[in-house]
Amino acid sequence: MTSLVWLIPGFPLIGFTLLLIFGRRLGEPQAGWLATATVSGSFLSALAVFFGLATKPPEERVYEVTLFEWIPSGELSVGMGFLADPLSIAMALFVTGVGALIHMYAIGYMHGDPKFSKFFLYLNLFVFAMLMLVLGDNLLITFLGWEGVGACSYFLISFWHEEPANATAGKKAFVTNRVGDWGFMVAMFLLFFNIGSLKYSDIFSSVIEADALTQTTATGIVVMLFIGAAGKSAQFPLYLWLPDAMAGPTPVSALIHAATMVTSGVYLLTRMNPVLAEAAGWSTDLIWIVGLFTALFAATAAVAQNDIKKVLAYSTVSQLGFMFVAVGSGLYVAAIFHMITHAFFKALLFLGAGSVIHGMHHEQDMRKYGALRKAMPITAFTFIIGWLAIAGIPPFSGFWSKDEVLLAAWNENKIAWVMLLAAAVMTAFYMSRLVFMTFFGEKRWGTSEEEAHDNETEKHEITPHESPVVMWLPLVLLSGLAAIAGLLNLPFSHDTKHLEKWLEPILFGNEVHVNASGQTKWLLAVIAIIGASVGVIAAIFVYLKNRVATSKIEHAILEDAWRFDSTVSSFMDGPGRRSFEATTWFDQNIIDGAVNGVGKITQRVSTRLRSTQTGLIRSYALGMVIGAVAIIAYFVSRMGF
Amino acid sequence: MTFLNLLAASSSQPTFPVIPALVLLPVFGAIAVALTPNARVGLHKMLATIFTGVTGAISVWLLTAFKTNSEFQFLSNQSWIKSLGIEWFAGIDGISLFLVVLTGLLFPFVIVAINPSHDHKAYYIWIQLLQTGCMGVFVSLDLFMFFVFFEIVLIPMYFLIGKWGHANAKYAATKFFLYTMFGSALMLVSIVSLAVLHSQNADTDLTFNLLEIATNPAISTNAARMLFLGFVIAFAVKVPLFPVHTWLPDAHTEAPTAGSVILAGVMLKLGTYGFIRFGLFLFPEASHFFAPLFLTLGVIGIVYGAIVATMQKDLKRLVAYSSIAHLGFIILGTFALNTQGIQGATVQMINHGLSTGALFMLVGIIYERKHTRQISELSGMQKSAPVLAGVFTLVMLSSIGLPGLNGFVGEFLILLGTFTANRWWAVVAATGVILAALYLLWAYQRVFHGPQNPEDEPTKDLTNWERLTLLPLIVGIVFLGIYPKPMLDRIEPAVDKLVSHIEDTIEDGVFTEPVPITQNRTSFSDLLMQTHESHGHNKHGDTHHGDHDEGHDSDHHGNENHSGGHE
Amino acid sequence: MKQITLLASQSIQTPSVAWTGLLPIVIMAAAAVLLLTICSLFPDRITTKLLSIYTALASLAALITTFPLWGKVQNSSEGPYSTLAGAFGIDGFSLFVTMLITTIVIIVCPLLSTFLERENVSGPEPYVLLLLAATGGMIMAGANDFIILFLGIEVLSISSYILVAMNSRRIQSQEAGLKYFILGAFASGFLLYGIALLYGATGSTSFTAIKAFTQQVELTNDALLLAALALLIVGLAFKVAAVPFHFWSPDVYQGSPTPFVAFMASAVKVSGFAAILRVLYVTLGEYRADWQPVIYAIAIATLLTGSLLAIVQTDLKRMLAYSSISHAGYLLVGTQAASDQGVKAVLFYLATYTFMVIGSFTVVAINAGKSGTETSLDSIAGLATKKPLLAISFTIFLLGQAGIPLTSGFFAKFYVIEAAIEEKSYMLAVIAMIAAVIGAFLYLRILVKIWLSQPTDQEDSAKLTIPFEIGLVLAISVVATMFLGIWPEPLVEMVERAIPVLVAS
Amino acid sequence: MILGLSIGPEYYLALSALLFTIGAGGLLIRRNPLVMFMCIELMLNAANLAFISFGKEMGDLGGQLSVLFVLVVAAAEVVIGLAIVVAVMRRRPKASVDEVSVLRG
Repeated sequence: MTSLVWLIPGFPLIGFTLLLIFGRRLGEPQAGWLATATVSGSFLSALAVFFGLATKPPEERVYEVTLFEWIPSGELSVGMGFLADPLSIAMALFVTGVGALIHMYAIGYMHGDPKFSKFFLYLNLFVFAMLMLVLGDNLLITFLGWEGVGACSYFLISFWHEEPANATAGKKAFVTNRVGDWGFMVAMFLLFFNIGSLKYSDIFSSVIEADALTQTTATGIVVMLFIGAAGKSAQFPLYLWLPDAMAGPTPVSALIHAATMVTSGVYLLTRMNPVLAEAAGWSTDLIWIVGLFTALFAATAAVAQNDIKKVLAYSTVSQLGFMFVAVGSGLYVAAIFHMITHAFFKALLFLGAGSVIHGMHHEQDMRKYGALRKAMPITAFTFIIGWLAIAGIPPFSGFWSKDEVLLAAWNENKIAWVMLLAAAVMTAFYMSRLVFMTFFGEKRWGTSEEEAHDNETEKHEITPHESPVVMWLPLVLLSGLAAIAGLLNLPFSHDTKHLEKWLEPILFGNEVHVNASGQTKWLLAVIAIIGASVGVIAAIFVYLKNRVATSKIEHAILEDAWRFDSTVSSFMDGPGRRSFEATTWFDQNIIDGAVNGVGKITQRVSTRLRSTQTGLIRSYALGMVIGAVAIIAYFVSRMGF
Repeated sequence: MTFLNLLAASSSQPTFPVIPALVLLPVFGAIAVALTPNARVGLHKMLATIFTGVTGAISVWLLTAFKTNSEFQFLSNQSWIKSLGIEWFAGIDGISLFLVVLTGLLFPFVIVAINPSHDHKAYYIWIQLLQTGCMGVFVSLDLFMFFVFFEIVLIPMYFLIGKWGHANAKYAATKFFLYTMFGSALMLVSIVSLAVLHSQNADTDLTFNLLEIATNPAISTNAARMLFLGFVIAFAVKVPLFPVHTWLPDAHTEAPTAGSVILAGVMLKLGTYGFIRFGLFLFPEASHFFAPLFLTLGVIGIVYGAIVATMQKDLKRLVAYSSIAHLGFIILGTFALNTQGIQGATVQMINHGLSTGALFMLVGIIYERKHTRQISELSGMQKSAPVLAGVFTLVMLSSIGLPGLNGFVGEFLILLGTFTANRWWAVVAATGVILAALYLLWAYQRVFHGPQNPEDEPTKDLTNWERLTLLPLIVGIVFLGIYPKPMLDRIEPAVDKLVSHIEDTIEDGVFTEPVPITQNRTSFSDLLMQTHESHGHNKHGDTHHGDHDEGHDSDHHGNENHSGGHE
Repeated sequence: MKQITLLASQSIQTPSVAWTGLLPIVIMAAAAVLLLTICSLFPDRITTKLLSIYTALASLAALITTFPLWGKVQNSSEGPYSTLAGAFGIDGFSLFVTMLITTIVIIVCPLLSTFLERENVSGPEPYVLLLLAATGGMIMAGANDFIILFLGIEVLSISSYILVAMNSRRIQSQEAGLKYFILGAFASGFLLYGIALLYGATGSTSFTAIKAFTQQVELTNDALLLAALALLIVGLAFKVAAVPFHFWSPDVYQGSPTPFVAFMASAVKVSGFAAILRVLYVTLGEYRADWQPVIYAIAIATLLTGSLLAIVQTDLKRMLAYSSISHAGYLLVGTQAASDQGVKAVLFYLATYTFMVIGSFTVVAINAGKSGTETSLDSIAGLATKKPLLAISFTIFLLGQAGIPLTSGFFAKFYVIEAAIEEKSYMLAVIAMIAAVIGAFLYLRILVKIWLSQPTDQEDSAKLTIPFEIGLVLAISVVATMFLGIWPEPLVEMVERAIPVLVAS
Repeated sequence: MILGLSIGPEYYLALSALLFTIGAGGLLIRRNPLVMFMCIELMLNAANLAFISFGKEMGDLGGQLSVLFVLVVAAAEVVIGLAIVVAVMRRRPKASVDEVSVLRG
């Protein structure tokens, strides 16, 4: 059954091809259903492969298949090969699962869009690329997927490209990702230079059994990989593209910018854990420190956003920060655990937000929401589950995974733990804020003052409505998952840690075990719960009871994410642009100028010389005489007397 | 290995003279066109298509007839000027094979796809003569013969640009002609000096035979270095390499679409091919000696070309500068002087031909529709011309070097090879990947995205004919991206031979090769051995390049503590 | 006193004359004289066409007579020989030059007839002078004695003075004549004084004797000889218009009737270099160490001046004049090599350049229209649209002169460079090639006018008619240029047999 | 003879050199074409003088023979030269070669 692995990316590819050829003719909604079907197909095959692996004893849970040799050159030989092992299949499962749901959702969301079929074309292509990323058996295939998802996210962010802002956002995303890709490439070069292969199995075997990497090299590789991961997974300072990426249609934000693509950085680092183990301590520390900072930074920004999707975007950045903390401190399982739960509840939240936006006729400003729970009950219900999950309220999934991550921070450094806890509290706070502003409180739409003197039709248009079944069904399913996903890895005993056991083979014993007693763990968990509830309660006071003026919290500088983005972009438009223009000027005037200068000089010399041709016989004769005298003079100098 | 048993080792000759056919068919085509009356435009095109098409067919047939080994094949040898030892000596090996195929296919493609604006007869004559010139360069194994073809291509190109070009064509054409002629002027002196010195030192009689001269070098190191420079200046101008590149933007901008496609597709490769075939093959020591210089220039070309491209206002000029960046990659790979580098460079030549050729086609199509190349005057074309936009996107991504498309294969191999030779250049060069995305996406956004300006009528999408003509390029772009193996396999032996030829001539083996690792290893015993020597390699490499391997032991120690902390 | 009686007592014995060897010269000279007499007897019977045919046939006859001689000279059993008491040598070199000059006369004749008609210059004189000039050139080629050489030069020069000034109606023609005459005479003054000093230094005017003297005697005081050498170089350099003795050529080329220019640019250069090679390389070869640097310097000056001045000209004839100066530079590069390879290269270059330059001037002459005065660069604008074939042939000549491969001009340059490099003068080779690039700009300027510009005057295009014989001339030149460019082997083999040698009587 | 001072060949040579220089110099200085032409004749005769004195010195007739040739050539040049000069100068009132400079540059 494991031999079906190539089917997993195969299905979406087929879907893509079909849509490429017949997409226009299929039209709406068949195109969407086709796409959903293909992704579901790959989900099923992923399940098949999963069971295929599960039936084997843990140490044999590796299946490699190479379809054909892709790039052979000298010692380098890269195959178009797939690797099915616990990690990759786990990724594949939730990518295809969540993917399928989001595809389905999109059928409703994209209803009536002129480029309906093209949307699903891109979506399928994305899923294909994402699956190449996770299933590739060597770094180059992963890179293929890596760049592929980047390209797809570019297409999808700038899907409504008539709006210049969307086009710019897409470009920004691609270019920023490329900065990370640079690190990825250099890391590959280092690996090939020292190991002579890019195949995971080769790398691991030579790193582990033969200690093929010096610590220096390993460190270099890790840093470079981290740059790559930071680019893709929106870590500081390369997170810049993600908030803007919300310009894309909401299903895209859910699939690409919450559930799947942005987590691939975490996947990559987890996958390369043997190399991380070889690297010098400071490099892994760098990872968790950056993660920690990002978590805090993004959380603060999320507090002050008014665009519902912006809030979720910053929260995604922040949650990714959590995952990097786990990876950096060697708790890979925690990272993957949080990645999966996050995939569920964040996808849920985005889709919920999408449903709201859909219901509110593409109004994204939360200040114009309020008391929507009556208007769209299902959305509200599912959304609340997602909220509790991310806020870290037990027994919802978010609590369990976040607890693991906090444990990781604790294990590294107590202050880190405190800061991360703070981030968690803020998470609870801003998510509660979102929920209250959207679903509770008094309604701020339709009959608000500024719209009072609008005509009736206006009002009726603004009336929110529940979304169609294709949209709420995924919400329901996802909410279920978000609620129970904690079962994957319950901390109570070793038997309940299914995920940890499952992932054991691919961690090569690099998983760090927290050296803390049971009591401490309990204590920490309790503190975490308290923190979460504090966040929620604070939000209640501010946004339901209105005890505190919101302006105290929502500073402009927070809304502008500490002005970092604007600073960078002003630098790019200012000095950056000017330096480029200077170079161009240099090219036109100095380099090309030199070329034309040679020509001009030649002309000038010629005209100068030309004046010797006076037309006067006697001056000609003089010239001859001078020549003759010169020659004679030369000979005189050689004469031997 | 002397030249004679090289000949003996070469593969069995096919029944008919392949190479003379390849080189001369277009000439006959030109003559045929010349003999037809001026009015019969259709007839001209038909004749040109037939003759170049047959050439293309033969070149494709070469792919099958070519035996995957390192020898020169299809050799054709004929004395030309006895007393000076000049001969018609031509052959094809893995390095030149695909360039020959590219030349064979691109010309009929251009002839079919693009019609000249006026003077059809002359156009078809010149373009066929141009094909002869390019073809001749790629097959020449005699220095004199090579120079003849290398120089003769100037004339047709000069007229193609000058006669069918845009407003400022005369200036551009003249600049192109003089600039490149200046380069080749020095090369002629070097060629003659090389032959003369070789005959004097090896006291044989005068010969211009490439294999003969290359396989028993008889020239002092310093002389070789001087001559090398004489050669490569010509190539550098032709490539063009920073800082002698400024003729290219002018030529590209002013040339007609067909001219640009051929210029980018084939003619720029004359230089890069010259670097590999003559620069490296004739002067291994010198090319190693000057490698740092050219690596630097290559890197500068990559970054600089990209930066300048970003700021261009003219779409065609932008593409021209992007080719400067791409060609920088080719130079980089060439002077990495190892298998991956040179193989990557060879692949990149083909890929650049496809991608940039296609880009110029598309720019031409846009110009046809909008009558402007100014980016500022174009906007929101994707709405009314989605297919055009889609094709443009694909080609653009291949030019950016997206994995799965052809552009990536070459670029990756080049960077990999360069990294093996000297890591820092590769690290810097890789930033070109970022910049490439920047300038192309920005241009794309300005041209295709955004709102359509209401006053001008919606852009006509690609006609079926245009789609048909673009199809081969697209197929090539995708196929070579997904399955480049057949090409790489055919190229590799020749490259390996060249590399070993270089390494043999360099006494101190300063090359740091990566450890050879067999695919899907089984036992760890051989792994241990290999990784030990890899350690040796690694140390050697690091100490040689003098980078961060100092205090390696203490670090290791610290590492143990660190990992101990977790247990 | 004593000597005189001694003289009286002797009976004068004349040296033996091998008439067969002199046949070409005799034919040309006799033809000239005969023509003069015929025309003075029947002044009004003879049309210019007849005259040109006569002249062509005469030189054809001379050409034919050289073939058996060539075979004889190349034949190992007989080989080159000298006559007139060793004053005149018949070897491959002299015969090669003779063939070249007679060929030139043959292809120049049609031009003459056409353009003399156009410029209303009637009478047999031009043809007579043409024949005599050719004779002079042939004498120069074979001269083995400085007095003979001097006579040859003067015969050539004096006839060409008149040819240049022939078109007495046009003021440019007169001016050209005057300049050419005064400067030419001035130059021959230098030459003659050089000969005199050389006679003083070596005691003879015979090449063989001088060569023998320089080989045997190790002069303690070579002042006289070197002074002589210097003056000889001046005198000969003037004939080939080498810088700084070139000033006359642009003015003369522009001023004089185009057919004569074609003749001068080819035949006069050929014979000039024939003389230079025989004197410097063969006779004074012992002193190459002294004269090589001088020629080296002159070559550089000539190359650069020629090409640099050419690119700023606006008159076609003047352009070609300067370009022919820079071509003289290439020939000097070959000369400077002072090796058999060099001589071969020079001869090859001369042979190929002849056709290109005659062809070019023919085109210019046709383009000049009825008036014959339209030689400005603009006058040729849009020639491609007016007369495509003419444009194509002109293009071929220009590309040939630019040294583009597959034209004879390229191989000529290649050959010269090769010779220079064999003698390790790399710098000179590089400069020569750079000059070629500068020169290329000139030819491109013309090509742009021909192909990429619109005709300035439409009505003039109708007047451009190409008579059959002119077409023939062009065809011959084109074929020669292309054929020798693609397949130079035959000519190469020929020049290899044309190394000059000195044979004592 | 009577005074017993003998004039050696070097004096003749010096004289001829002097003549040659005068000739060359004169050509550069004078404007009148006829005079310039005379200067040229002067140069030729300087050469003749050198020939004769050398011939005398070496007791060789070659020198004197050469002179004969030179004389003939000179005569021919006179004929042509005068013709051209007259033809050119007929139109120009003040006979100066400096006026003859249409062709230049």
